[in-house]
Amino acid sequence: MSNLVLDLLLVIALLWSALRSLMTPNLFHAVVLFIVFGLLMAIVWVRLHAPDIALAEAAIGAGLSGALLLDTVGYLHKKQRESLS
Amino acid sequence: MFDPIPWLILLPLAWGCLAFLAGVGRGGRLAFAGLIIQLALTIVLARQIAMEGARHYAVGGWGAPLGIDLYVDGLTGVMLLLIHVVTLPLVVYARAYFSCQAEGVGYFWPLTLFLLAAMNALFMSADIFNIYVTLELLSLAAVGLVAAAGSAGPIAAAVRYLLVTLLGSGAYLMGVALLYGTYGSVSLTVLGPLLAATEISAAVFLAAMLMLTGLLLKTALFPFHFWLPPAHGSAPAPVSALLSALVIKASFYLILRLWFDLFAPLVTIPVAQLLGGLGAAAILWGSVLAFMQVRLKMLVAYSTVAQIGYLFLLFPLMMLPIPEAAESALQGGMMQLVAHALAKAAMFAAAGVMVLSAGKDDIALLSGMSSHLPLTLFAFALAGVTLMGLPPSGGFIAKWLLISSAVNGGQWGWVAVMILGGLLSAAYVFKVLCQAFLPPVAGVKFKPVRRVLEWPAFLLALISLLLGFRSGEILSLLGGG
Amino acid sequence: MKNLFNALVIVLFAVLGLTLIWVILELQPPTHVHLSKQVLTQLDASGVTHPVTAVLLNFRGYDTLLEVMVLLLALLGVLAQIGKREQRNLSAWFRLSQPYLQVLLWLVRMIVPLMVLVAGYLLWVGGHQPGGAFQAGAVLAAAGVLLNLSGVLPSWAEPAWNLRTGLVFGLLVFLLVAAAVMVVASPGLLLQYPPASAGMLILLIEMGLTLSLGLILAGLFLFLSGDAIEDEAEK
Amino acid sequence: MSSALIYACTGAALFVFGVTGLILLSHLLRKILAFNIMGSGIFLVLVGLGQRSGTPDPIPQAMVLTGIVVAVAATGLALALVRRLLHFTGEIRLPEEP
Repeated sequence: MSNLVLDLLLVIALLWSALRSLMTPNLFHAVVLFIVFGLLMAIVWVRLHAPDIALAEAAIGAGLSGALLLDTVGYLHKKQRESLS
Repeated sequence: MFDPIPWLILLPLAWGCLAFLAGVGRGGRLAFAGLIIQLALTIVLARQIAMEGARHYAVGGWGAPLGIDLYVDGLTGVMLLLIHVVTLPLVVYARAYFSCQAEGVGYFWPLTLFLLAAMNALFMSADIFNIYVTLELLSLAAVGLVAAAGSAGPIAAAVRYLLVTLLGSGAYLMGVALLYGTYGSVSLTVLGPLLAATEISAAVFLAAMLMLTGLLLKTALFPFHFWLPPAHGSAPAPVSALLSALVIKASFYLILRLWFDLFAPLVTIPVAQLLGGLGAAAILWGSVLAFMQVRLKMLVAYSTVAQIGYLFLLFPLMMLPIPEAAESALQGGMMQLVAHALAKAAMFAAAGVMVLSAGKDDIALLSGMSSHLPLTLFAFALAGVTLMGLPPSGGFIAKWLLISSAVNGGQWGWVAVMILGGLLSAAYVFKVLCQAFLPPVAGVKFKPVRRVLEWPAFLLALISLLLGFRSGEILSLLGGG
Repeated sequence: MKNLFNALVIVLFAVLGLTLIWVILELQPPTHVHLSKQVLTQLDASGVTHPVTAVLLNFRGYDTLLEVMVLLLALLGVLAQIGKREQRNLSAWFRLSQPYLQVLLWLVRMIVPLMVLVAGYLLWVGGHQPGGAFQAGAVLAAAGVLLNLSGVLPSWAEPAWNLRTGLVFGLLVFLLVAAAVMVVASPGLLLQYPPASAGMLILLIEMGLTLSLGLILAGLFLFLSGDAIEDEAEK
Repeated sequence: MSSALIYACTGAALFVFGVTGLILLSHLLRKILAFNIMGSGIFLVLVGLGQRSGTPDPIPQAMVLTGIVVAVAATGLALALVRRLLHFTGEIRLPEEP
C-alpha cells in the first residue's frame, strides 16, 4: 500500500516537474526543474529495480546534461546583457 | 569461405577513428584507400548473395532473439554497392573541393567515414533496436556535416534538421518499445513470423504508425520535407551530395524493409494509397518550388524533394492484384532509388563547382558558364536527363517500369502525375541550362577551378546514364536475394 | 491561424497520449519469447555474472560498440563548432575572482580523488553487480566538470594528438579486441568471445571505455564551456 | 496494477509532453528540454512494459542505458549548435519557415 502511494507521489512529481520545466517563463528555473526531473527519474529507476540506469541517469541525465544546460543558460544571459548594453 | 560482413562493419569504424586521430582536415587519402577496400568487400558480398541467396549472420554467435542478427539479401547488396559507388568519386571530389575552399573541412573526413559506417550497419541490421542506434549514428553524422560549414545559415538549418531527426528517432523508438512490450523481442527474424501468426493487437498498430511516421520525417516525404532544402542547400557541396544521394535513402530503405518484412499483415490499400498520394504531392510541389528557386543548390535540393515522391509511388502500385504490375513497381522503385542517388550526387557536385567558380550561389550569375566549364555543365545536363526520365538513362528505366506497372493496373492517375513530374523536372533543368548558355555578362569574372573537380560529377552522371543499359544485373541481384 | 495550429497539435497529441495509455493497459504479456530467462540461462557463457552487463557487453555488445561511436560523433560535431582557438587559462583566473568559489575549490580538492576511486570501484564491480564502464565514465566526467567549474582545469581548445588519442582509445581497444577475436579465436565471427576468456576481454574493453567515455563526456562540457571565455577575450 | 505498469503509463504521458513541446515551443533550449523529456518517457515505457510481470528484465534495461548515452550525445551536439547560432545571430529561436 505504502509502495503504491510512493509510486503515485513520484508520478505526480515527475509529471509536474516535466510540465513546469517546459512551461515556466524563467529559463533558469526551467533548467533547475529539469535537473529535479532527472533526479526523480533516478528514483523511479530504483523503484523499477534498475540500479544501473539509476546511476547513469543521476550522473549523465541529471548531472552532465544539467551542467551543460546551465552553462548554456549562463552564456545566453551574458549574450543578452551584451546586446542590451 | 571468406566472410566480408564483419569487416564491412568494423573497417569503416576503424577508418573513422583513425581519421580523427590524424587531425583537423586530414584523412582524405585514408578515406580513399579505405573505400577501395570496402568496395572490394562489397563486391565479394554481392557475388555471394547472387550465388547463394540471402542469409543471416549472428553477431556474437548468440543468434536472435538473445543476440543481434544481421541479414543480407539482394536489396542489401544493391544498397551497399550503391553507397560505395557513389561515395568513391565524391571522396576525390571532396579532396579537391576542400583544397579550394577550406571552410567546413574541419572533421569532414571522420564524419564522412562514420556516416558510411552507419549506413553499412543500418543496411545489414535485422534488429529494430540496433537499427535505432544506427539511425542515430547516421543522423548525428549528417547533422555534424551540415553544420561544419560554420556560418549562421547552415547552422540554423542543422539545428532544424537535428530536431526533426531526433523527433523521428523518438517516434521510432516508441514503436520499438511497444513491439518489445507486445512480443518480448526486437529481432526482425523473430517478430516477422510472430506478427504473421498471431492476432494483431492495437499496440502493434500504434507501433507501426509511430515507426512509419518517424521514418517518413527522416525521409522528408511531403509534408515533412520542410527541413530538407535548407539543410541540403546550405551544406558544403560534397556534403549536400552525400546527404541528398544517400542519407535519405537509408530511412526509405527502412520503410521498405519494415513494410514488407514486419508489417506486411497490417498493410492495407488505403495506407498505401495515402503514401502514394503524398508521393504524388511531393513530385508536383517539389518540382514547382524547384523551378521557382533563385539559388542553384536550393533548386537541386527541391528537386530531391520531388524525386523522393517517385519512390513512394511504389507502395500503392505494389498493392495491385496483378503480380507482374506489382513486380515491375518494386523494380521501378529500386531503379529510381539507384538512378536518383547517382544523378543527384552528380548534380550537387556539378552545382558545387559552378558555385565555386561563380563565387556566389545564384542562378542569374551562371551566364557564360557553358564556355567556361563545359564538362561540368555537361555533367549537370546528363544528371538532368536521368531526373527527367529520358532514355537511355537509369531514370528512364525506373519511370518506364513504374508507368508500365500503373498502366497495367489501370491506375491512370499515377501515370498522369509521373508524366507531369517529368515535364516539370525538364522545366527546372532547362532553366539552369538556358541561363548557362547565355553569353557571359561583361565584367563578370569566373574563378578558374581545378580539372580534378570536374571529373567526379561527370563520372557519376555517366554511370547514372549508362545504368539504363545494365539495369538487368541490378534487378537480378535484387531478385536473387 | 497559428493558434488554430497549436490547438490542433495539442488535441492530436492528447488523443495520441490517451491511446498510448489505453494500449499499454490493454496489452497482454508476451507468451512467445522470454528473453530474461534466456539471459539467465546463458549468463555463465557470457563471462560476467551481472545480467545487465552481460547484455550490454556480450549479448548485445554490438549495440554498445555503435553507441560509443554515437558519443564520439557528437563530440566531433561539437569540435567542428568551437572553431580554432588557443587554449587559454582564463577560466581559472575568471572564476577564482569570485569568493564563494574558494570554498568550492577546497571542496573539490576533497571530492575529486574520491570520485576517481568511485569510478574505479564502479568499473570493477560492473562484472557482478550494478555498475560498469558507463557509470564509471560518467563519474570521471563529473569530476572533470567539477574541476573546471572550480577553476582548476581550464576549458579545452582544439584537441592535440594526446587528447585525441585518449578520446578514441577505448574505441580502438574495442575494435582491436573485436578484430583479434575474429582472426584468432573464432574466425569470421564478429564479437564472439570464447567463454573462457570472455570475462577478461570484457574487463579490458570496459577499462578502455571508461577512460574514453570519461574524456568524451567531460569534453562535451569542457569544449563548450570555453565559448564564454572566447567571447570574453575578443573584447 | 503493478508499479511497472503505472510507470509505463507515466512514460506515455511524458512522451506526449515531450513531443508536443518539441513541436510547439519556439525557444531552442526548451526544445532540447522537451526532447530529453520525450526520451525519458520512451525509456519508461520500454522498461515498464517489459517488466509488467514484476521481474526485472535486463534487456530493456541495457537498451535504456544505451538510449541515455545517445540522448546526452544528441543534447551536447544540439547545445553546441545552439550556442553557435547564438554567437552568430544573437537569436535563440529558429527563423520562421522559409
